[in-house]
Amino acid sequence: MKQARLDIELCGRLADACGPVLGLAVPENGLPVTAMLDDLASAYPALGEALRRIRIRACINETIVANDAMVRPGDRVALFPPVSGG
Amino acid sequence: MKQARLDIELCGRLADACGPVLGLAVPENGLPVTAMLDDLASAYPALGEALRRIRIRACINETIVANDAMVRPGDRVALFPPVSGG
Amino acid sequence: MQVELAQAPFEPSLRLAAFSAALEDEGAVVSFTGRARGRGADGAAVSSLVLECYRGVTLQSMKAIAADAHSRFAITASIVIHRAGPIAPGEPIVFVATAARHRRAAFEAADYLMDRLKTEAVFWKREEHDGISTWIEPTARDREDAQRWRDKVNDNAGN
Amino acid sequence: MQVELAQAPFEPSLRLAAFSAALEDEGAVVSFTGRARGRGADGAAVSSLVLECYRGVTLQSMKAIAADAHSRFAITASIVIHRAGPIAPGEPIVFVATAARHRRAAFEAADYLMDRLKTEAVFWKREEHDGISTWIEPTARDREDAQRWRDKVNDNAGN
Repeated sequence: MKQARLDIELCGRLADACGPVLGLAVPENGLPVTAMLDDLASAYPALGEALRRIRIRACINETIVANDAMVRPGDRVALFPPVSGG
Repeated sequence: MKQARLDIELCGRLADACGPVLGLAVPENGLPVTAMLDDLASAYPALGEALRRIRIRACINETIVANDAMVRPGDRVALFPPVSGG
Repeated sequence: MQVELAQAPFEPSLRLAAFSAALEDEGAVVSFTGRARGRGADGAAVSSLVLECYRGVTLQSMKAIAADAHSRFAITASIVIHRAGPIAPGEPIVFVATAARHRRAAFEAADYLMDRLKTEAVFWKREEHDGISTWIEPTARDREDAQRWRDKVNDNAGN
Repeated sequence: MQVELAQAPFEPSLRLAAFSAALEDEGAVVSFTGRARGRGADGAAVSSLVLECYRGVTLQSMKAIAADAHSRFAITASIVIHRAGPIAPGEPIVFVATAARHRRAAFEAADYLMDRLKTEAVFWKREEHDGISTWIEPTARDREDAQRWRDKVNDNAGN
């Protein structure tokens, strides 16, 4: 299956391991958030530990989504650790 | 017994009946607040009704006092109806 | 702890600026401004609110309330300014500010100061409208609000 | 209802002045200012507080909290201003003001806004001291404070 590159922004402490933006190869017709998190953990093992330890919310195109939502190439994707509040 | 004149300030709605300052003849060696209130009610019947109807606190020389406190000529005396707060 | 009886209009925002500028490492500042309303509880226009006070006794009553707030809450600074005399609609009647390391103490102390000032400060208040003067007493709500703090003392004593 | 994300320092007293000037017959104005502290909870010096935000999502989270305050309390106006980016000790982090006919609603709405902003607004916060950066999470106290409003809903539902 054809693949496309997706840039994923990492917010807060998630950026500590591998920096604030990571590239990931994803299927051209997209994948669910849970699969994207698994792929990201495999591609960046140092980040993988944080992803397992911390409760993550995914944000697609400025909307926080459920973990079964689909991520598609071209989406603006970010991962949020728990917010700290203002 | 020798008498002296005492000016009594009436605060808030107590001034409605007879004005904000009333003169009263008092014994030279003073009298308790309760006796002063009775004498005032007799001297100014229009005020007397308010004095009976409203809970009054006496203030002598800028201190709120109990009703058995003594009032003496030369004291700065005021009568307070219940405060309305700020 | 700063307590003032003001005979003329004052500007709450300038007082907040001065209060905040004098703080050290406090993380929280709460302010309350009470303003004279142009309409009474019955909807009738109010042309003026008049607050009578009595010599040093009124200021003393305000200082006692402020001192109680400092002994009861973990605040590090406070200011209470209260107008006396005739007050036009829209003008500030009272301004309270509190500062604390954490916000809970600052909120509670400001709330407490207002509840007690509204029921216990030595003022006699009247509204003037259509040439008629009406004496105002604390509302049932004001008394209930002030009662909350006494209930809390009792709660604590009971535990 | 005015909600702003500020990238540069702002002056709370000027914002209070503007907010108050735009009011009509409200009797009560409450303000809260949260300031960056120069010492952390452990007493260590903090050289800077950094608040990360994320695009439109942070402002949206603030607006949702403000809208909830308006639907829950009898307030007629509110303003919420929140800094993002690096904040020096003593600088304001957040400013909230509420106006209402009566003071209880103004106090409760400001208190509620702060409790929810401190736990739910989309920020990630770190303190920098001695070249070390430490991520900050809401404290147990912040979570308890925010929980109070949920408990109240449950109380009401139970009666």
